[in-house]
Amino acid sequence: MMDNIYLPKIGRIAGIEEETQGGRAIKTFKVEFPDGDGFEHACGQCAMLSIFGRGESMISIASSPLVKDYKQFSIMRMGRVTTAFHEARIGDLIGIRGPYGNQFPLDDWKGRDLVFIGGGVGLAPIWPVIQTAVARREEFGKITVFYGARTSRDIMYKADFERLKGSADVQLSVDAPEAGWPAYVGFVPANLMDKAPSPDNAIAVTCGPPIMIKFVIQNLGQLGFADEQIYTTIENKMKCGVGKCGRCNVGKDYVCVKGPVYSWAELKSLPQEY
Amino acid sequence: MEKILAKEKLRDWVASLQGCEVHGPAFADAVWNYAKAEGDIDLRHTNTVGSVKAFAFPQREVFFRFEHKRGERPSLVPTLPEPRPTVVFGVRPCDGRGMPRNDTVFSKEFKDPYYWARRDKLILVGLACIEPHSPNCFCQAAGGSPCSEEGLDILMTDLGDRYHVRGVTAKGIEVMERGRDAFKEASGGDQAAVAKAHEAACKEPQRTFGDLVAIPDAIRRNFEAPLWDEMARHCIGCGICTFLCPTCHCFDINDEVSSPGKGERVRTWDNCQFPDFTLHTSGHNPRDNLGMRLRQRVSHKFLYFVENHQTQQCTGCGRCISECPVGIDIAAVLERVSQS
Amino acid sequence: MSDPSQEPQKFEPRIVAFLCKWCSSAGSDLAGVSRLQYSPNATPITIPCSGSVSPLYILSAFNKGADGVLVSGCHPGDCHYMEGNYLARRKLYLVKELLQFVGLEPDRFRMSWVSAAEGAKFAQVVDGFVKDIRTLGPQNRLRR
Amino acid sequence: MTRRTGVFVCHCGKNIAATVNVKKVAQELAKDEGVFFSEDYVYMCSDPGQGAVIDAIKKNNLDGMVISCCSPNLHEKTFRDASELGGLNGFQCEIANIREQCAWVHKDIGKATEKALKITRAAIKRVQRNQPLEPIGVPVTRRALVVGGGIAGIQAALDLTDAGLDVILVEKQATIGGNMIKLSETFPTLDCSQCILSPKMVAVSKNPKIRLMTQSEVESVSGFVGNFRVRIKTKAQYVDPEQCKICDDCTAVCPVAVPNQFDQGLTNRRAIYIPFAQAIPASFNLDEEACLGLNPVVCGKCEEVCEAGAIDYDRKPTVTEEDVGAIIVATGFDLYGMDKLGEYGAGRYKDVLDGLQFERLCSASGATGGHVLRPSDHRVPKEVVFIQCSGSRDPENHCAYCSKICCMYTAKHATLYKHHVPDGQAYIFYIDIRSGGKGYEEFVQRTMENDGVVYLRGRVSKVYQKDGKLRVLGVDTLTGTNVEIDADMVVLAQAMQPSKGTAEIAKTLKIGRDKDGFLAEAHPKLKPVESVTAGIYLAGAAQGPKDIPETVSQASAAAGKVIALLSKAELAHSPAVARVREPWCTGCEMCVDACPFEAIELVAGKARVNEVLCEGCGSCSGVCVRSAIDVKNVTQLQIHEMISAILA
Amino acid sequence: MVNPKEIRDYAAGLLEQGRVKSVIGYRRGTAGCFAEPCTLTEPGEAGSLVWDPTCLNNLALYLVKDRKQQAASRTPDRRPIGIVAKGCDSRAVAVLLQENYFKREEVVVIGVSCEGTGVVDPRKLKNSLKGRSALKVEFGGGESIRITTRAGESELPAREVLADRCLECREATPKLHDVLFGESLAERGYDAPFRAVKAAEATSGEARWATWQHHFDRCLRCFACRSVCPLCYCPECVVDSTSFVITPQTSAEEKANRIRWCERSANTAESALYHLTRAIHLAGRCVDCGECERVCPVNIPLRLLNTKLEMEAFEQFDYQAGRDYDRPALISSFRDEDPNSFIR
Ligand SMILES: Cc1cc2nc3c(=O)[nH]c(=O)nc-3n(C[C@H](O)[C@H](O)[C@H](O)COP(=O)(O)OP(=O)(O)OC[C@H]3O[C@@H](n4cnc5c(N)ncnc54)[C@H](O)[C@@H]3O)c2cc1C
Ligand SMILES: Cc1cc2nc3c(=O)[nH]c(=O)nc-3n(C[C@H](O)[C@H](O)[C@H](O)COP(=O)(O)OP(=O)(O)OC[C@H]3O[C@@H](n4cnc5c(N)ncnc54)[C@H](O)[C@@H]3O)c2cc1C
Ligand code: SF4
Ligand code: SF4
Ligand code: SF4
Ligand code: SF4
Ligand code: SF4
Ligand code: SF4
Repeated sequence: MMDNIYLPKIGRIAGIEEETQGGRAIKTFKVEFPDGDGFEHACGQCAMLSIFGRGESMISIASSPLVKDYKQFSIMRMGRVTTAFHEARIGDLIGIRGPYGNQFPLDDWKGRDLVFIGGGVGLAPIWPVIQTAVARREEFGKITVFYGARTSRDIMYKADFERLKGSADVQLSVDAPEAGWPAYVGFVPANLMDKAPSPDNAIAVTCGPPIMIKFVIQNLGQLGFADEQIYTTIENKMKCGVGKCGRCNVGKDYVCVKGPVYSWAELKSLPQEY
Repeated sequence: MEKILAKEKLRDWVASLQGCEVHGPAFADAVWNYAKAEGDIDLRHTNTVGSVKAFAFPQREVFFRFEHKRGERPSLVPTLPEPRPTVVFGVRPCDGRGMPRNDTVFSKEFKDPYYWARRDKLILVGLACIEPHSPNCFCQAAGGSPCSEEGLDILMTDLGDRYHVRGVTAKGIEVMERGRDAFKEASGGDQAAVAKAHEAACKEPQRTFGDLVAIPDAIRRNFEAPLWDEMARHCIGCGICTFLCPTCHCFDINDEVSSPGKGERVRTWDNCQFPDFTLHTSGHNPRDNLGMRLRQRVSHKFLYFVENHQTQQCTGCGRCISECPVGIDIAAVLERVSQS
Repeated sequence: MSDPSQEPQKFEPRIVAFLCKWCSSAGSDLAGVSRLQYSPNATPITIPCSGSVSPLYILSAFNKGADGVLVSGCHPGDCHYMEGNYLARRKLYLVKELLQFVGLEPDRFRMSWVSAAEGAKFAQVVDGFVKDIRTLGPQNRLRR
Repeated sequence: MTRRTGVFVCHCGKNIAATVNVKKVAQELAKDEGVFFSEDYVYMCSDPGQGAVIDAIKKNNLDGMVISCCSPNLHEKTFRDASELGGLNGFQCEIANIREQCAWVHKDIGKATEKALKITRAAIKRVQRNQPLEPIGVPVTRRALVVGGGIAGIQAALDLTDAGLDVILVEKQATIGGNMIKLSETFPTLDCSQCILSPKMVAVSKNPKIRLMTQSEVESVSGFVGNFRVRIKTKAQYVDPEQCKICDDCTAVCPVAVPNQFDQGLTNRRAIYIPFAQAIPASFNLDEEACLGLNPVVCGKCEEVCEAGAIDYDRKPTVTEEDVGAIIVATGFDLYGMDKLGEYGAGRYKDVLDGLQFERLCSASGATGGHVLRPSDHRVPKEVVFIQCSGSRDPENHCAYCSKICCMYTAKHATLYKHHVPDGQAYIFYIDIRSGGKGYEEFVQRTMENDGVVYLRGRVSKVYQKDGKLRVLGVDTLTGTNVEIDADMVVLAQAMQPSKGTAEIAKTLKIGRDKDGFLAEAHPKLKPVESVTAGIYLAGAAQGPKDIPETVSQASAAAGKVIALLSKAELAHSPAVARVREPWCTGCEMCVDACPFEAIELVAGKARVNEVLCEGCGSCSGVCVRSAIDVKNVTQLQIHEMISAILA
Repeated sequence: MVNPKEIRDYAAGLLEQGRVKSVIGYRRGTAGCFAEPCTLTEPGEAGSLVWDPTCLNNLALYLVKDRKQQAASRTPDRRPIGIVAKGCDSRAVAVLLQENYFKREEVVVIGVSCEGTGVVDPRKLKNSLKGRSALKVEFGGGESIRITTRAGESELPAREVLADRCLECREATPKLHDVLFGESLAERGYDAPFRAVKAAEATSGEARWATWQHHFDRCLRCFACRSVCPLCYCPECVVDSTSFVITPQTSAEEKANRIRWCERSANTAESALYHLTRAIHLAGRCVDCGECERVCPVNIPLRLLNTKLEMEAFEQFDYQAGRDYDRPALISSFRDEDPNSFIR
């Protein structure tokens, strides 16, 4: 019999971490597979999460592929399904299907410097790459992580950042001036220009709000990064996740299958419909 | 296999198909559409309003039923259809050509079990178009023909008092076998008559637009041109064009709830002409105007699908032109694009 | 049929009753205080005024499987808000006509005027309504 | 959305628990979405019950509470207060009524339990989407308007000034005093009406805090409790009351005679007149309908003779705008029309009198100088028939209600008649005698026994004239015999009905009326002096038939309410008001037209709700096709979820 | 008979004098013989305007679309627009004015009287031509329509091919207009108003349900009927899930809690809910332009639902959409003598 691509597996919420608060709060969910039918994934891939009766949402798998016994998802409260997740309790059972999408070609980047630039919840899709790169630290050159949030309270993965500092150069920033904030104040693209990482033998990976991505890519260009050296993800509205329902379609690509990871060079050849 | 079926014998053939669901065109409510056939089938139809795609890709498909009480394990009951063999009569060649295109979509990367559960049981009996059915037919311009067998299991041709019936696929031949008593062997004269009829049919004037092969480039060239906005100016975004299209396949998935935690996950047709099709939850909409949506519809059919699958995703049935409430005309759009 | 409520002998009508807070809900309270016995099939939703009943409430209740919908408000001239029930009357007249026009059994939608003093009338309205709906059986026309 | 809801299901002793399986309800609900606490309890409204509410909220960190118990009319406030003590906003507590609407009216435990579940589920759905709300504070104008200058209005006005409030007293007629000033003596003590009322009228005219506006009517009112703005229209004051010396020179020259209403038409007066000697304001008045002089070519005599120069034909009506914080409506009663009582010969025969005419006949200041004489021939009537319930208690033909005071004033009339005509015979037709009231029953007994009045139980079928007498046909239902009396005079004890002015004012002020046209109180028992509109109160016969003591008590009660209301600097207005979802609103104005309180206006193409005017009726949301307007805490979303919960 | 040249000249004049930013009218389409809507911005384009029985669309829809565009635009252009309006189009403009959708001075109504005819029903036309297509459809004068096919020219009695809405039309001459072309005919020899509704009402409730169940079941839920309706201009339709208003202020809460009265599934119950709600929402607003019924690809007789309520509005409440545009809307007003006997 054919695999039923629309039938989710059952996942169990094993942990809930409040990352940020406010109108668009972010929570991180640890999801286990009580039936032992979990799947492997690669950095950058996503899964369709659902709460029965509320609907499905495509969410990036935020944990590293090296972590096998659970998957982690950081979900920003946006609408119907994401709100249902924010109302969920530990132990709740959910639907999960995947993994979907392509991956960051991490193996192709061996020996190169890696620059990660994230903003807001946009850190989630690139977090597994960061985690994996750090876990395989010796395979890569210099690792720099830029991350910016509105205020220090809006910073995700606070504890993990502390640990990360041992293996990577962490450049945090907040948009709004704050008393006692030790690091950069200003937008991420500006921080990037300020620190000016070298493009030589480097790969830049960015994800965040569209407006941030736009300026980050502009600035990377100014810093001398070639289009092929820049990677990002695009997150069009998705329903099926399996290249059929049509709404994530950009040019000839169904992003859920061909994306969400694109090099800037590839993206430039597609229509600007994302 | 080629046979001759006297018109009054159609009934017998249909009667032989016991155990199958038989559908055929019917004129009701002032429109032609497919309906379950009881006894006779009226094959005097112009093209049906709805396309044949709905037999494999119905407008509403329940994926599974769920029931989920807090603290309990959700029960998920998949509802894969188990249809009987379904024979559809009177399928026009344009609709026939639509099916292989849909097959591609529902197979590539991930195979869609719901589509295929129905599709595998579907037998399409085509009827060649001896004359065009609306001033908006353009199957030839779209790379097909009024007598195309592509996608059909059987092709019938009206020879006045009788039909010429050709079995195209094994499935089709089997269906003909079941009604073998109704058929006569086709004579050489019959074959000549069919060839002549087909030749004549192909000469009937139809809508045209520039060179099909040049169109992808023309679209690329005009991607940013203002012509899309101009052509789409009066579009009302109703999506009739895509709902009726034999190859449009976009859909939506929703949980329909009957009581808290209990309900069905349902697939319903959706389409790229609806304003919220691509609307992100944030409010950002990558295709937020009519021009972009028209461009998407046309590009998907004549550029992207060609890039991915080396053929157009339009078969020239002309429904989207005839049924568009405000006269938006894909042939005219293509013509303008080719010429700009 | 798997749903036991659908079997004729066990059929228990499911009725949504929109009661205005000032008259009809108070009237139903009075029925209670007077210990009048009536059918338990109508579940009340108290609303400020019959004028606040959007036609969607009624259509939606039928869509969700109500066998009958009752809207009850103050008598003309008695509306706590002066005019709300007049607005309701016109609007719901149209709803009633429309439902009837598409062929929903006319007895499935009822509107009544019940004042705070009419406990007995309230009981009688509900009983009468339930009785009528019992004869009609389950509502399957507009139901999901 | 609240996510941590608590539920209490009350047994109410056995009241609920006898028919609803409260334990089961509580247990089932514990499994519902968002319910974090669900228990049953024997008496929720008891102190420990309320304590349990507070505890449950605190212990479980609840943000919504549903008490499934009796009618919200009884304990909504109790439990909202308790919830507040637990740290919730009062609006985060909802009541599910499973007693009056369920346990008390059903017998089958299974079905009642099921219904109780549905009712409570719906309440849970509602509370889960309730917003915490704070009352809207509205500053008040410390000034009151009293409409109607009968005893009710007079008493209320005087009481208000005692509390230091300013009062505007608006009276339609040329003088205050209303109907009471026409009475001769008053039951049960038979003290003289004028003697007790005139001093109060003078007190009004002398009181600097009362602005008296006679010949005036309220034309429109806008605003809301604490802040009404009223427009008062005053007829042209052709005679300046300040200058009029009450010398009476003018009446002597006036050629016009019209029936005198003060004497119930028993006498005539001139077009220029003073209603009666003690009228307040003490001034002559010019009746513009009757006066010829407003067309000076025709007449103009009075202006010529007025030495004080008080008369000016060119005066125009004036309109005054005033701000007031509260309004008392005391527009009184009219007698049920004589024209509608043809069966008793009313309107046809001069000697068939209405109740007030008889008062005027008995009054020393009346038409006949205090002698009871037949209007037709000025002879002393020797046999008088009084007919009670003329127009009352007759739902088929007349008013359905009991006018309450007619038994008493008929007894009084008969007594007064006997005082005036000791050898006369009085007959009273009655249905029942209703003489509840201090000293009332004794009064009636005295009338029967001491004054030899003949009480005949039964209805009069017909009165007609025969041989200079009025033949009264009736039945005595006690003896079952037909009765025929040839009377000299017939006096009808007509029903009291709301005065014509009452209908008008109810429209202007947008306050409801009951089925008989009397002003509707907000609650028949608990809010008898409040109208349905906040800040508008009722007093006197306009609210229902009543006698003077009751009128005065209600007037004082209304004044008390106003004093209490206006004693605060700010008023609290219910915050459950309409809210516009602006992006959805297209400014079509349907809600504007539908709102009974004119609470919505368009601002920059969008509906905007004046929260202070909005009463939260939801008429707006009922008509908005776009669902762009909702009443807070009864939103369409909430109703949708409640419907789903009930039908799940 | 209306001379299209006069319309063209007038439209050109409006544009020339700068009185309007554009003129919405009809021009020859490419899809068969039917006219299509067009928006002229240059006087020179006015020559393309046509006026014949294939001018099906209710152009008031495009006033609505423009208004929406301007509202979304950072540089809104609220100069007046000219619109060619038949009786029904003009009634729609009137209701839009009543509902403050735009101001009177923002629209120049070029009224065109349908005189003795109206517009054809493409399905009736196709039928009476036995499935063949017309090349040209013109007014024949009086109450007839001239039709050209490949076989030649013929004249048909208008009654045979006119749209039902035109046969029952009560106001074939635009009442609200700035200029009027054509004669106003008080009487037209077609059907009495509400004929179809009355006929439907004469059947039994069971029969009516059978009919409507059949139709609701067939509905594709393409929402064309709603999209084409000039009075269904709500920013977010409460029953059609294809539009969704999100502003920067819309909270996650609001997005999560949007009421879905009606599921997207095209089945009898959901379609019934959709159509009944729409009918009620158009009570006293529907101007009977018949567009919803015309555009329905599966030919669901939607007009019946709307005209049923229009009939009630007219007979019970003396209210007529598009006529009584100076009164409060039908459902936000009432009279003491409104029907009461249905209430128990
Ligand atoms: C590749 C990819 C990766 C992503 N990764 C992340 C991530 O890591 N973290 C993250 O926070 N976000 C991520 N997103 C974004 C995320 O998918 C969206 O924010 C999310 O889907 C929003 O869903 P929602 O249910 O909250 O929004 P909504 O738009 O409210 O609803 C979702 C669905 O529910 C249906 N629906 C809406 N209203 C109703 C109703 N009233 N009744 C029934 N159904 C209704 C709609 O049809 C809709 O499809 C990612 C997106 C993509 C494409
Ligand atoms: C025949 C008879 C005998 C009675 N005898 C007794 C008795 O013996 N003992 C007893 O206790 N009671 C008796 N009553 C009852 C008594 O008269 C009433 O209780 C009392 O008069 C009620 O007073 P009121 O102020 O409410 O009304 P009213 O006296 O009617 O005063 C109302 C005032 O409001 C004015 N008004 C009306 N409309 C407007 C308007 N729109 N704007 C401004 N002003 C307006 C009127 O002009 C009038 O001055 C008797 C009643 C009748 C009919
Ligand atoms: S059918 Fe026509 S109007 Fe409707 S969406 Fe398609 S092109 Fe637009
Ligand atoms: S009825 Fe609705 S859309 Fe119209 S003005 Fe009021 S809130 Fe706005
Ligand atoms: S709820 Fe609406 S209609 Fe009622 S008073 Fe408030 S604004 Fe007016
Ligand atoms: S146009 Fe027809 S098919 Fe489409 S939604 Fe409307 S009724 Fe249904
Ligand atoms: S159906 Fe109702 S809500 Fe939807 S667009 Fe029409 S009027 Fe608006
Ligand atoms: S409902 Fe139909 S007929 Fe009525 S105005 Fe809208 S489109 Fe026209």
